[in-house]
This record gives sequence, C-alpha cells and structure tokens, in this order.
Amino acid sequence: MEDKNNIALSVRDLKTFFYTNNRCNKAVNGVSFDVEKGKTLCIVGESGCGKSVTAATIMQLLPTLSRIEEGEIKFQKDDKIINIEKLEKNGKEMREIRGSDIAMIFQDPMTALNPVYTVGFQISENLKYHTNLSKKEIREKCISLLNDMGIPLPEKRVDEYPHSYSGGMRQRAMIAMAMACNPKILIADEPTTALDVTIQAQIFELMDKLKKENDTAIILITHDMGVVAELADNVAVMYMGNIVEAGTADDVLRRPTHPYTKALLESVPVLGRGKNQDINPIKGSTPDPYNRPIGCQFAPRCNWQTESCDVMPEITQINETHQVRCHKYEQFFEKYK
Amino acid sequence: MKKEILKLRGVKVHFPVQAGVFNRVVGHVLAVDGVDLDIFRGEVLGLAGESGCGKTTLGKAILRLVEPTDGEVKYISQDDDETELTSLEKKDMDPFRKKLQIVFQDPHSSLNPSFTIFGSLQDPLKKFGIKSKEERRKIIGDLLEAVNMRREYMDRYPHEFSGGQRQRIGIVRALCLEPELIVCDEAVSALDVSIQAQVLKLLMQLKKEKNLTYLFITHDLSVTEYLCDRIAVMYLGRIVELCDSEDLYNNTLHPYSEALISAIPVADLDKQTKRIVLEGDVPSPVNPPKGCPFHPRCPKATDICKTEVPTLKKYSTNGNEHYASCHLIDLPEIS
Amino acid sequence: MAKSSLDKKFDQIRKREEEKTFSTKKRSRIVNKFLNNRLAVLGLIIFTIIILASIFAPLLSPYDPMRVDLRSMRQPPSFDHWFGTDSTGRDVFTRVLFGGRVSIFIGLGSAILSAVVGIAVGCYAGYKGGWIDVIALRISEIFMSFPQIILVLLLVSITGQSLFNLMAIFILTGWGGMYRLARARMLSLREEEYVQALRSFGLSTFTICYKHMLPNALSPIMVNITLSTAMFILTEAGLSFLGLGVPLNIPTWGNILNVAQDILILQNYWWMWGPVGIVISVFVLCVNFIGDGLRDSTDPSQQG
Amino acid sequence: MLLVISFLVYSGLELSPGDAVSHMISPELASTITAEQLDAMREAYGLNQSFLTRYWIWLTSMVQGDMGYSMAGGVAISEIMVKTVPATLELSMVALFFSTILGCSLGVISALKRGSGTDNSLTVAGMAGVSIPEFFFGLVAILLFAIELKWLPVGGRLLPHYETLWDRIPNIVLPSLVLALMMTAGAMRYARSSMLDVLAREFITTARSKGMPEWRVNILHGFRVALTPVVVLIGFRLPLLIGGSTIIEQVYQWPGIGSMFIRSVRASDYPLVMTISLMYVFVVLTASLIIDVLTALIDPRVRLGKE
Repeated sequence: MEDKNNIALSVRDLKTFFYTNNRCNKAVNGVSFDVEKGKTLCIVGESGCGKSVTAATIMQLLPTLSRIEEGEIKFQKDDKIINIEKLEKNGKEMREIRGSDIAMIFQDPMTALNPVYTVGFQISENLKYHTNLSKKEIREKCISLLNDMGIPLPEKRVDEYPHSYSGGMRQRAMIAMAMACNPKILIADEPTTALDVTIQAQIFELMDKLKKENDTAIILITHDMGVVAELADNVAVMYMGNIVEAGTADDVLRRPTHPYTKALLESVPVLGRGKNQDINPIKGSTPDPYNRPIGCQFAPRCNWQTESCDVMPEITQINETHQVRCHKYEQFFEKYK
Repeated sequence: MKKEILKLRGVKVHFPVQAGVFNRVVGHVLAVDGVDLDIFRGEVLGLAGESGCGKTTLGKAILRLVEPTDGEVKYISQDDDETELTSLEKKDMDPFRKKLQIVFQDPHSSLNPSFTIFGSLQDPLKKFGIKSKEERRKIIGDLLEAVNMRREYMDRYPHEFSGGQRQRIGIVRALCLEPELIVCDEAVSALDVSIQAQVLKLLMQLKKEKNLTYLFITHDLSVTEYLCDRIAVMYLGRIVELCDSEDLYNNTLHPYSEALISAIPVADLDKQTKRIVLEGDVPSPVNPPKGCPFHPRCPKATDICKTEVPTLKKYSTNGNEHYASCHLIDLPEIS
Repeated sequence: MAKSSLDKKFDQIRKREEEKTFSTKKRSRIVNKFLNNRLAVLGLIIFTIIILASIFAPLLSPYDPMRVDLRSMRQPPSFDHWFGTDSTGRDVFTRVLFGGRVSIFIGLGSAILSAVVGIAVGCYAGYKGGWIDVIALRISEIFMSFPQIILVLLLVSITGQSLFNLMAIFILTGWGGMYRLARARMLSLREEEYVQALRSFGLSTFTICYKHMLPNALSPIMVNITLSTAMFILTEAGLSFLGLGVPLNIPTWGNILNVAQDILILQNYWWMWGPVGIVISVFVLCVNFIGDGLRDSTDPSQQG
Repeated sequence: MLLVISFLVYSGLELSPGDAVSHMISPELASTITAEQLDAMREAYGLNQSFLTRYWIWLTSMVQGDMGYSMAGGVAISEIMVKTVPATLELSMVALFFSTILGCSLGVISALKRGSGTDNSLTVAGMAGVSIPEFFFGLVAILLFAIELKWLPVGGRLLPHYETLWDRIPNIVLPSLVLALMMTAGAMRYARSSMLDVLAREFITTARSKGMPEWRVNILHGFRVALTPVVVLIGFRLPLLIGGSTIIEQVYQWPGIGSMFIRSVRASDYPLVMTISLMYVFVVLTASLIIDVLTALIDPRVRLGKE
C-alpha cells in the first residue's frame, strides 16, 4: 500500500456498539480505513449507517451508553504512534489530542456554539489549553483566525455572541475554532447539511483552501454523493455499520463495484442531465438496526442477491486503492464496465 | 392549449415583527413580496430557492394556511369559472379546499402520533360528505394500495412506519379528496436518497394516473430539474426567474440562478464546473436591500442595480417563454 | 483494568443480543419504562393500598370516627387502638382512615376539576389565540401573582369554612397552572404539520383542537394532575392544621394534626399527630413518585 | 397589574361585612362617636360617593403609607407592618440564601453523577423534601432539637433580653432551616433537570472536542447555561416560599407578617387581611421584576433583546 509515513490516522476493524434501551446496536461493525496527510477522505452513507459514530469514536466523544468493542485507531503524533482506543475517555492524553491534533466541526452550527459566551472566548479556550500564548497573543490570534475564515470586521466580531452571527458565519467560527491549533486532522461531520447551497459553496471553498495551505487531513462525513464528487480524494461508502466500498474518488464514482454504491449514484437526479434522465430507486428501506439481516447487510435490497450473500463478504482488494465488500463484485463489475 | 388552474397576482405575505414591552410592531418580515405566477393544469411547477426566500410561505398562502396580506389568488375551474380565494369567507372556502391539497416536509410531525392512520385520515372524508365508515375505509385502503402500501396498514400507528412510508401516507392524505392541485412542500427533502427516489417516482406515477398538477417546492435544484416542467426561482420573497426547466440550466438568465446552479454539488466527475461563490449571506427579509434585492451579493452588479428594482420581464430562449428580473439581460424583451 | 459496572451490563446485553434471547414482550414502551422505575411502582402500590383502606374504612375499623369515648382518653397505641386515642377518646387509626377519604377526595377532586377547567380554556386559547387568549392569560396572571396559600386564606376568610368552599377555592386558584401548561403545549403542537394538514381540509376548530391535538398534550397534563393532587393535599393539611381549612368536625388529615399546635400534646402524646403526619408524607411522596415515573416514561428524550 | 389586583382586593374589602368608616377610624374614637357624627364623617370621607371614587381615595392614601386601621387591635396597619415585615424578610432571606446555594450545588452534583447511588438517594431525598408537609417537619424538628435535645430554642424572635446579633441567631436557626429544606428540595430538582438538559446539548460535545478538562466543560459550559432556567424557576417558587413562611411562622411563633396574617384571618380582621394580601402581591410582582433583570444579566441572548 501507500508509504506509511503519509498516513495520519489508521483505523483497523473498529467496532462501536450502543447499549440504549437494554438492546445492543452494532452501530459500527468492523470498519477499517486510512487517512492520508493533506487529503480528504469522504465517508458517505445514509442516515443510521454509522458514519457519524465512526467520527465520534475517533474523538472518543461517544455517549455514556456506548463503547468501543474492538479494533485499533492509530494516530501518528510526532513519529510516535498513539493507540487512541486505549486512552482514557476524558483523560489527559486524550484531551491533549482533541482540539490540538484532531479537531472536529459539527452539523448544526446553531447548537454547536455555546450561546452565553462570545465567539472570541470560545476560540481562545482552545488556544489557552493547547499553547503557551499570552492573553494578548491569544486575542490577536483569534482575530487573525476569524480574518482567515473570511469573517468581516473580525476585531468587532470577536466580542460578539453566537446568536448575532448568521448560520454560515457560525460555521466559519466553528472552523476557526477547530483550526486554532493547526490540527493534523479535521473531522467534519456533515458540516453543511444545515446550510443553504450558496453558503455550502463558501464553506467548501474555505475547507479546500485550508487543506492546501496547512496540509491538514480532512475526514468529511456526508450523505451527498455530489459533495463527494466535488471534494473527495478518497471515498468510503458505508452501509449499516460496514464500509462496503472504498477507494479514490475516481475509483468509486467512475467504476462503482458494489451494488449499493451504484444504486446510490443512480437514485439521485443529477443537475444538468435534464428531464429525461433515469433514476432508479433502491427497493425496500433501511433495515431496523436491532433486526439486521444475516450476512451481507445490503442483500435484502440488492438485485444481485444469491444464497452466498447469507455470509458476510470479506473485503477484496481490486487494485492498489480500490476495495469492495461483495461476493458478486466481479460479475457486477463486468456488467457495468 | 394550456389552461391555468391558479393565477397569482401581486401576492404578498408580511409577518409583523413585535418587540419591546408593549409588543409594538416594529417592522415586517416581507416573506412573500409581490408574486405573480400562473400555474397551468397538468404541469409540474417547481418553486426553488434558499431557506427564507418565502417559497414555503407562498405555498401555504395559496391554501390560506397563512393569510396573504395583499394580492389575489384566483382558482380557475375546468369550466373556466374564476374564483378569487383570498377574499372568501372561511366556510365558502371549503369546496376549494377539496381541490387544493398539500404534502409536508417532515415525515415525523406530519402524522398524529395518537391516532391510527385511518383515525387521522377519516375526519376530512367525514366532513366532505362520506358518511359510511365502510366507504371511508375503502377510499383510504385503495389509496394506500395506490402508493404501494398494504391496505391493513390503515389500522397501525405512525410510529410503526419508516420515514418513507410516512411520507407516502402524507401523500394518501393529500389525495383522499381527489384534489386537482397538490402543493408538495419539500416533500422529499427529509428523506434518505434511496427513499427519495422511490417517492419521486411515485409522485410522477400518481400525477399521470390522477391527472394532477403539482406545485413542487424545494431547495434542491437537481430534483426540480428532473421532476418539473417549469421552474420558478425565488429570492427574498420575489420570483427572479421563471422558465422551462431545461432552459434554466442551459440558458440561465439571472445571475442568482447561475450561482445557485453552480453551487450545487454534482455526483458526476465529468460534470464538475467552477463554482461561483457568492459573497456574504442572504439579507434579512425584514430589511431587504434597496434596488435589486440581490445586488449586494451579485458578482455582476452595476450602479443601476443599487437604485432600481428590476421587474419580471418576458424573454424568449430556445423558443420558450422565459421570465427574469434583472437589469443586465441583453436579450430583447417580448411583450 | 477492572471492568466497571457499566461494562458488565454492556457485556450482558451484548451476550443476550447475540444469542437472540432478549425479551420481546409486546408491551408498550411507556408501560415498560414505568414498570422499570422501582420507585414509581412502589408509589403506585402504596397509593392503591391507602386509597383502598380509605374507601373500605368502615370495614377495617370497628370504631366510629366521631364518637367521643371519655373512658378511653389519650391512650397510647395498643392492640385495640392501633394508633392510640385522642383527647376525647376517639380512635386515631379510624380517624386517619376516614380522614383519608376526605383529604384524598379534596386533593384528587380539585386537581381533576381544575385540570378540566384549565384544559378546556387552555386548549382553545392556545390553538386559536386572539382576545380569548389575552383575557384568560391576564386572569391567570392575576391568580398567579398571589402566593397560593395567601390567596386561599384570603378567599376562605371571605367565603367562610366549608368542604365545598374549600374545593371551589382550590379549583379557582389551581386552574391557572393547568391552563398555562395546556396552552403552551397547544402553541407548540399548533406548528406540527399534521395540524396544518387538518387545517388545510378546513376542519372545524373544535375537532382539530379537542379531538386531534388534545390527546397529544395529555401526558404532561397527567403528570401535572398527580403533582397538583399532591400539592392540594398538602395545602388542605396546612390549612386545617391552622384551623382554617375544612371545619374541624369533619375528620381530615390536616384536622387530626391540628391538635399538635398544643405543645403539651406535641411533647407527650406523639401518637395523636405522628402517625397521621407520616401517612400524609408517605401518601404525598407516593403521588410524587408516580408523577415522576409518569414523566420519565412519557418523556421521549430520556433513554436508559 | 398591581392596579387590577388592588381593585379586586378593594372590591373584596367592600363586600366584606362592616362599614368602611369603621375601618378608617381607630376604635377608641369610634366608641365616643354618635351616629350623626358617623354620617358626617361618611360625608367628609366621601363615602357617599361612587364606588370608583372611594377606590381612588383608598388607593392614594395607600400609596402615601396610610393603610387604615386594624379592626381588632385598633392599631394603625402601617405600624403593624413596620413591626412584622423585617421579621419575615429576615427569615425568608436566610432560607432563600441557603436553599439556593445548597439546592443548586446538590442538583448539579446529582446531574453529573446521573444514575449513581448518590444521584438516586439525592433524588429520593428531594422527593421526600417536597412531600412532607412543612409544618409536620417543623413539629418534628421542635420535638427533636428543642424539646428532647434542648440544643436550640423553640422559636420566637427579639425576646426582651436579647441585645446582640449573636443572641438572635439560635432562634432563627430552626425555622429558617425547616423553611430552607423544602425550598432546597425544589431548587435541587430544577437544577438537576436543567443541568441534564444542558449536558445533552451539542455545544457540550464541542467543548469536549476542544480538549477541555471535564470540570471546565461541566461548570463553565454546562452550569453557566443551566443557571438561567434555574434562576427563573426559583423566582417562580418565591410565592411558595412566602406561603411556606406563613405556616412556619405560625409553628415557631415567629412574629412575622405570616402569623399576623393568619391571626387576622382567624379574627376576620378584613382591613388587615386585605392590606397584607396586597402587600404579598406587591412583593411577588417586584420579585418577578428582579428575576427578569437577573436573567438579562446572566443570559446575553435576553440582554440583547432577541432570541
């Protein structure tokens, strides 16, 4: 595979289960992927597929009634490899990684900022805990961060409360907060779902710029294949707790090898293809997480289902970068090549 | 020959903004600020725009779920009788409520959690004269089958259904009085993509079978392009562009539509274009900018845009009628 | 590292899940949750016992709660008189049972009636808004700016003491809270899309409001009824303790306690006021447990 | 608001038995006055005028501090007020102070240790606190601490030989503690649920994702936000505090306005009853005004006048 030094974060066979209502939900059930430095990895999937849980697991921000069952999360910090899953949840080491090495932005900037503190205060908290800057330097850094994020009048805006910011500006402030300590990895959990498309375009532009300038690796979680096509270097498609297909954007979007990926791509109308384009819905609906199909999770909705699908398929490496989790991928791939 | 089913003339919806100790009205949210629009029988008209542009309010104003502040909404029956809806008394509105229905966005709040499906749906039928219970059960059962669900589902409670199924039940509710026009208010936006496609297909199929007209409100231009015959793009309470759906993509006239189209991420590596990134945010509809409401964000704005409000003018592209409100279009205007 | 108790619980659930042996009883989630709340179940049991005991008081006790028996004055608890006897020789246990009838009747009755008034006004006002809402809101504000016990005392002083007056006063002072609750629920339900859908059919306000919306507002209302039952029982006890509630000749829990104002009785004859105080506390505690259990089990935001 | 209520109270006063004149002159004088003189006085006070005019006269004199006379003692009501109000204020302020601090901190602890033994026992204790009638609790406390153990005096305030502040402290301990205890239980429950509510919000996760230590997440981000609804709710419970103090004052023979109120109700001393209730309303309304100001100070959203 790739040169090891290029990998910022490596996740192997990760399992995270939820234990609410006295039931066990295998939200993330054996997920492996690598995040390369300075590249964007898009994790794409529908609601409930476990993509957000994966992100929360990397940050150890899981709720009380859940835990990491198995697997490894290896994070490379200054030539040392740290196993994140072994760290104490809110312990000192974990806290040192959070915010300074791995930072996160959330879906809804309306609720993700504390309403009773100024934006400047919330950004400076990060700097206060992870750097040795003086008060004055912190304030200057805050203003320059806001400025970098394209917020007008940062000297004034720094002392304002989140509710006087618009949605797009709040997300910019969130990004400023996340980028304050130059993290190696930025996890963005559906950062634009709550925003309008024109604002979404602004945020994407900003994230692209940050990636290029700071060599930050980005894990972008989204449900929108369009976003993947625009931003991703690498893609992982998730369905019901598993990665069903992964590879470079080129691999996955041009040569989808898993029936689910293919179906996802065909089920959304694409702007510019006109009125006569054909869209093919996926039959059925997402299964109940407490009553999962045996074997391949997608089998009941798949047109290619056979008896062999009662066993969970292994990950197959198609070429250097492209992997798929399907028994029938060869026939499938042949047909749609 | 195309016949109108609804004619909107100068429709305005203003919400008062109250503040201070005595709840004095300090201003108005100009949610819909003068919309002229014709909806033709049998067409799918898309109403697109970003949040806060007034598209949902306009949809509700047609059904008088929100009372319009000003303007006319005329309903034209199949026999060409015109009725002005906004001036009708509440009870005189009833016959027209049968003709106009709405499908909502959120599948979670669109059904009453304490009633079975039948329980929720039977009251409107009762009101419109279907007295026997058997008949009501038959109507609802037939419609459930029409949306690919089982007849028995009518005795279940909403929490037993998935989001997509609830949305279908929402469609059943809208269909149960055999309406002529359905307002689909972001009807597929809250659904997962795989389910979204199912509902879109279903809507198209029902339209053919039942001769429906749709006003399809959405923020997703790729869905409108696929589904609609014509598209109206709204910005800050006004229509800025109205044309055939293919023309909107191929012959865009308004700079806002252009930016909107370019901003939509496209799941096709071959169709990637340079996005036009607009500056700033959508201005507040309480205090819209003077002149063209889009001028502070418009990359092409000139001096005239700052002072004069453009009107919706008729042009022709590709042989079709094409309306747009911008000072900077250099096509000849058609009267 | 030693496994925490949480981890052990997780292991159990996981094992059960993998063996597919989890319970699949088809009971409503709300009932389940309520039954899982041990305090609420305990509350419900004791609540039922006390109510049944009060209803069947004549069967449980051979004594007449009113009959004065001067031969057996101020006797400590014995086999004959479980809670002893009071200064006029009446059996305290019997009086507690009969007192329960009146006290619970006042508490529950006032709570339910004030809920009916509050809901009837609140639903309509909340859904419809307009001048009815404004007037009702103002009136409830007037009632709520009095400390409740002061208002009750004030009204008692005007109308005089009687069981009926007291209940009327409780309803008068209690409907405001219920009204506000119902109104607030209605205001939020009004925005739900199913309500809008009903409006788009032009259904009458009455049908939409009382038939379709009210059932969805009931669970917080139920909780509030239990809580105000508790409060009314306490207020009645307080008033009667002061000698200003129910006329002294009717036994209620508060009236029985009234004797404890005398420091001699307080010091020397504990059985005359101790047991009844405990019964009140336990009963109100049970009602509160039930209310809390109801709240937790009907609140969708809480999981566990 | 106060005007409307004062009008209602005045109507009640009018409806109550007894002539208004007898309320307005001291009883000593009344005994020497003949019927004719009374009529003349009615004329002089304008009592033959319309109801509204009389209300206006009553209201203006009220505002000027002339509250009329008590029927029972023949003492000026303003004089009674001066004597009793400080006692009640002293008692309720001490109780409010302790209950707020204790209630908030216990509630927060209970929320942070949600589901633990501490949480469960605190919850049950809190529930018991709101369920036990305060007078019963007060009686038990008297029996235990004053009569059996003889640690503290039964009650009373400003007994003759008390001179320094220290002398007075033992007397206030029992009543204020009993009063504070029931308030604490309420405050604790509010603080707990408000804190739980805030801890589930997304900005708490944001704060954790920045690597903040737990105490900072909980106190700075959690408690600070949870405080606003708690302050509002404690404000709403002020009437309850006043109601509670009425009974507790009675139990402990505390010479405050509450026991005065009860005495006047028993004696059907209507002028006094009405005036005191009006004063309570005034206190409650003032308190809610103070709460509004306080929330504005705590919460920047309210301060700027928008949500």
